Amino acid sequence: MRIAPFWPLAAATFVIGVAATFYFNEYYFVAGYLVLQGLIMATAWNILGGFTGYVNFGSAGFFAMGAYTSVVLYTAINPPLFVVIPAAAVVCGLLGLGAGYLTLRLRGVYFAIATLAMAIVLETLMVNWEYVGGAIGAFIITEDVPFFASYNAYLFVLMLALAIGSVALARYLNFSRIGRGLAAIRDDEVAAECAGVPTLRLKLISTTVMGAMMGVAGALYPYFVTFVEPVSAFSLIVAVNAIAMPMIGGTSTWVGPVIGALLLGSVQEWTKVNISSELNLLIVGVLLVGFVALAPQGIVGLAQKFAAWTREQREKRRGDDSATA
Amino acid sequence: MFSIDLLSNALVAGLLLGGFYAAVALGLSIVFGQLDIVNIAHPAFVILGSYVVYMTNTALGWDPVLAGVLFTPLFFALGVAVYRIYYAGFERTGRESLAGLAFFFGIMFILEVVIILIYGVDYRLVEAAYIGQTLRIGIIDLPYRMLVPFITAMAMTGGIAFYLSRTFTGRAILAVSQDRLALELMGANPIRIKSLAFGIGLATAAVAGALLIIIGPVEPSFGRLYIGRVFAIVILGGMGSIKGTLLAALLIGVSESFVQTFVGPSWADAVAFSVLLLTLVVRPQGLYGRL
Amino acid sequence: MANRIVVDNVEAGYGTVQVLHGVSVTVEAGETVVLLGSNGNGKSTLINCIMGIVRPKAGAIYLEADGERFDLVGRTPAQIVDLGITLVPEGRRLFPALTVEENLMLGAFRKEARARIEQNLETCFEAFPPLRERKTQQAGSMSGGEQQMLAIGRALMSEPKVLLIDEPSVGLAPILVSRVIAKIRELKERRDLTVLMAEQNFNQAIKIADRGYIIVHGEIAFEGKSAADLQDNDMVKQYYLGV
Amino acid sequence: MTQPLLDVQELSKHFGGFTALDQVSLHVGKGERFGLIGPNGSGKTTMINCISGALLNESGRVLFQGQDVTRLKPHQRTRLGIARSFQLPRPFSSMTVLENLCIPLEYAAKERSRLARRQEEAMAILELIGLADKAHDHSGGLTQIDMRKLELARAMAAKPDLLISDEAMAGLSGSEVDEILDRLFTLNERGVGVIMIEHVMKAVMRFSQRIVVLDAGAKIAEGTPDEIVNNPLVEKAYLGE
Repeated sequence: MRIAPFWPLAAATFVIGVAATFYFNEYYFVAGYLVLQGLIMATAWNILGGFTGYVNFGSAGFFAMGAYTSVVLYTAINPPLFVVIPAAAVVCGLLGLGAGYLTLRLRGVYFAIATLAMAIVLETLMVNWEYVGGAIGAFIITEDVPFFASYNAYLFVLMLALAIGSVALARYLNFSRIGRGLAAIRDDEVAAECAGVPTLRLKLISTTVMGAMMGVAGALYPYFVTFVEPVSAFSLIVAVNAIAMPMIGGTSTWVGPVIGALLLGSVQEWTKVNISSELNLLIVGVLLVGFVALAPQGIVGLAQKFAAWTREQREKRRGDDSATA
Repeated sequence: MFSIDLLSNALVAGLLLGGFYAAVALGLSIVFGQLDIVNIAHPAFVILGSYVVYMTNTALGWDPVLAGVLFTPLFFALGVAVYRIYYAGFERTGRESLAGLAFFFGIMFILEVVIILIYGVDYRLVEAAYIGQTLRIGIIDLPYRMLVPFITAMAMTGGIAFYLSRTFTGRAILAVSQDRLALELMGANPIRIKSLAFGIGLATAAVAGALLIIIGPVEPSFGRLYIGRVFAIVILGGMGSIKGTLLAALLIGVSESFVQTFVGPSWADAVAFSVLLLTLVVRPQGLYGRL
Repeated sequence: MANRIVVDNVEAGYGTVQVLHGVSVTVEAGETVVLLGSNGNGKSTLINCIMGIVRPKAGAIYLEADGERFDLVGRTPAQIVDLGITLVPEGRRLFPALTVEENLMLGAFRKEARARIEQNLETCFEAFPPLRERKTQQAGSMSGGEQQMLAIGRALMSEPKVLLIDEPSVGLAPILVSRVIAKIRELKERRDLTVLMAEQNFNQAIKIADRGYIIVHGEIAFEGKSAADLQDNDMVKQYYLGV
Repeated sequence: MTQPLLDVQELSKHFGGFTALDQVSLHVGKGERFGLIGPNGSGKTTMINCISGALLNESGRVLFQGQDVTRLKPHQRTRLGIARSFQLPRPFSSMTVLENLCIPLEYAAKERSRLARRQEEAMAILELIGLADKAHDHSGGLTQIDMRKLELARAMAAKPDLLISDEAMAGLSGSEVDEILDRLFTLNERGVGVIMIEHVMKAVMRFSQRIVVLDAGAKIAEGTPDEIVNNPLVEKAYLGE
């Protein structure tokens, strides 16, 4: 599904986003930041889950390792963010590459469970690593940046740029030679291999890109919360959202996770403030279960069905008209 | 610090813990090991068991073990219902892998949040005369809060093993995932057998939940740590072999106890997950591999 | 007791592939009838139709027992087993991780069979002594011949009146094939069974056949009124090798 | 002597204690129509899995156009020119028929091409196979005969020199068998060597120039269809002793 000119739309979104930081109060870009974080995670998850057909339950692990890469760098040399972000991408990309090799031996549920196990093992490592604060956690002190209204506004704009970049990459993958190969793997790995698709290499690309993207989403997290400890960095809600958003939006194209993330993310931020943060979690769970059971193609699928239905109705009506005429 | 005293106590504590782990993994051993249903929400159902036991313990003063046993019919019915939904929504339409996983992932999450909405995130505990007391045999300490769960777990595991190998329905449960059609050719209805098995799987969660809250205070997100343990145990135990499950549970219990004693408590949680990862990569058929 | 199976003009297939194009077969009480023909011609599909595994698109299948007529189309395999029809499936389909004894006990799942379970187990071990020796061994770890015996034994545990056997020779060495075939005749006589057997091994199958049909391409190409009738037919080779 | 297209030398494969193939050799010439037959469980499927790379054999070698491909992965063999169809159709079910063909056209090709060019080529193959009118249908919803055709078409889209057709006719009606057979003859006329694995004897006998018979993992006969039909060993393998 191609939505009208992507790049102009992306540029406009970015400009509006930047402008908005000067007119709205702090709360909106804190909420906005979290929605965008979810969007990157969902987009990343979908590259493996939706395009390639491998379920990753360990998204929180990749996210947290991105965050901890920042913590390590901050503690060691406190480099600027444009160094931190690529570093997190590299670390988590390598982690993703490792997970990719798991696909050699593990399919389906076993792969999913292995990724979950991987996340918990990483969490324990961080809990026991004094350098990054262990179980207690580590503080990050941020400095004001020029031009932006506040540090959070700055992070919001950065996140917006990263989100647009991630979506653009997912969109590219979706429609490229690689994306077509991944779709073949998702449909039937054996048949894909026999059609000349180098399945292992493509799966490795898929897991690496997924890992790197999640690492990027996590890289700014320490600067956003200014305090990182394992329990919140490896939070299950990160993993659940990364799955729920694509499932709700629709997993077969790059658009689904974007729609799912914007929708679910906004609903979550709204309920968090207006009702309670527990209820917001309940909503995620209920929507996830509801969508996988009743609308497996997600919102995108529902929209396509609806479009097909209206087209049919219109044709039927036209048929009736010509019959009466 | 490496004394006989410490060593033997770590071993005994590990065995007691492992016995309890067997009770937690038992239901999953049936549901995942025998039926191939990836009920990742099983530990969440165990936590649900803990909270219903907590409720009757504080409100009515029921003994936790007794309460756990009394709740098994309710959990059984819940299990049958969950399986029917799963069957209608996923298994019958052949979407069990990706969508089915997400389904149970969502259920796990819902259970956790519902408990938080009702009871909050604080730790809860139960009261019984034996909790807090310790049986001492020589240099070995046997705290009742570990001993009672261990004995109950062994009784339950033995009972389930007996049921599976000695009754017609039990054997049918063992057979259903090996060859569904062949079972149908024996005159059994596979869907009925699977509903029963799933129900039994969840019924064990009520008892396991009671044992969990006897051992120590419980909070709603406790279940997550058990995901790795139960899957490690079931897979290491060879997918559905009760003997294998028990052995793997004891092994994990002892390993965790040793790591806790000699390395540090903060590393203990990773033991099961590391074992799981290793098993998956190196020997996916587990200790007692199914053919 | 008279048990007669009638397959009347059945059309069936999988998805959009039609495998059987109007097949009619009867098996009279106490007969051994064989379905012959090389693989992929529809023998198994026909057996699966009788057993309720495949639902025919057209035609009727029924069991006549003691003057009563039971329609088999639309019944589940479990219900058909309850009528006293049991299948020894192609490829044996044992429960590989269960022991020999557990496999046999599962054969007696049907309510009517549970009462005489000890007796039937004993008969089974008598007929197949190796099974007694390997009672506690995992079924999947046995040799092909032993597995085939177990599959037949398991089917007999349900006390069938009609026994359907699908390709008992597949994957067996020639010497074992003749042993299994001979065993089927022996059991048939001892238990007073009605047998319908699908088998690609022509020369072995006709050793025990009272009558037989050759199925080619989903149609009955030849109906032999007796074993001799089948044996002396010059067309057999043509049907098999497609010359 | 010219070098054969495919040269399988003393191939062996075991599964646990079971010998699926025991030192089997065979060769297929350029543009030859070759039949591989045998009773159930004789090792035919193992053989083609070893040729196409889905399984790795323990001993023996597979040479393709003189090159040793024994250790190559399936996709590498496909790129060299060995394509196969599957007995149970395995379409890329989220894609249209045309898109199914575009996968090998893109991935098995020796050089990159534009999408429009690939679609043209895919259409040409679909015309040949007789699926052109279904090009934009979803492959998951095809009828069985069309799925079989799609299997062949997708294998053709890899532009092979050797096509392995794995029971493309099982369960099809007489006229449908003739239809598929016609397509295979047409492909063969364009210089593609074909290995046909088939239970439908009439089809193999009509199609093949040369036939190899496997029984219990060993080669028991080799020759023209006439020779095979009159070979007592073959008769024994099929009719029993």
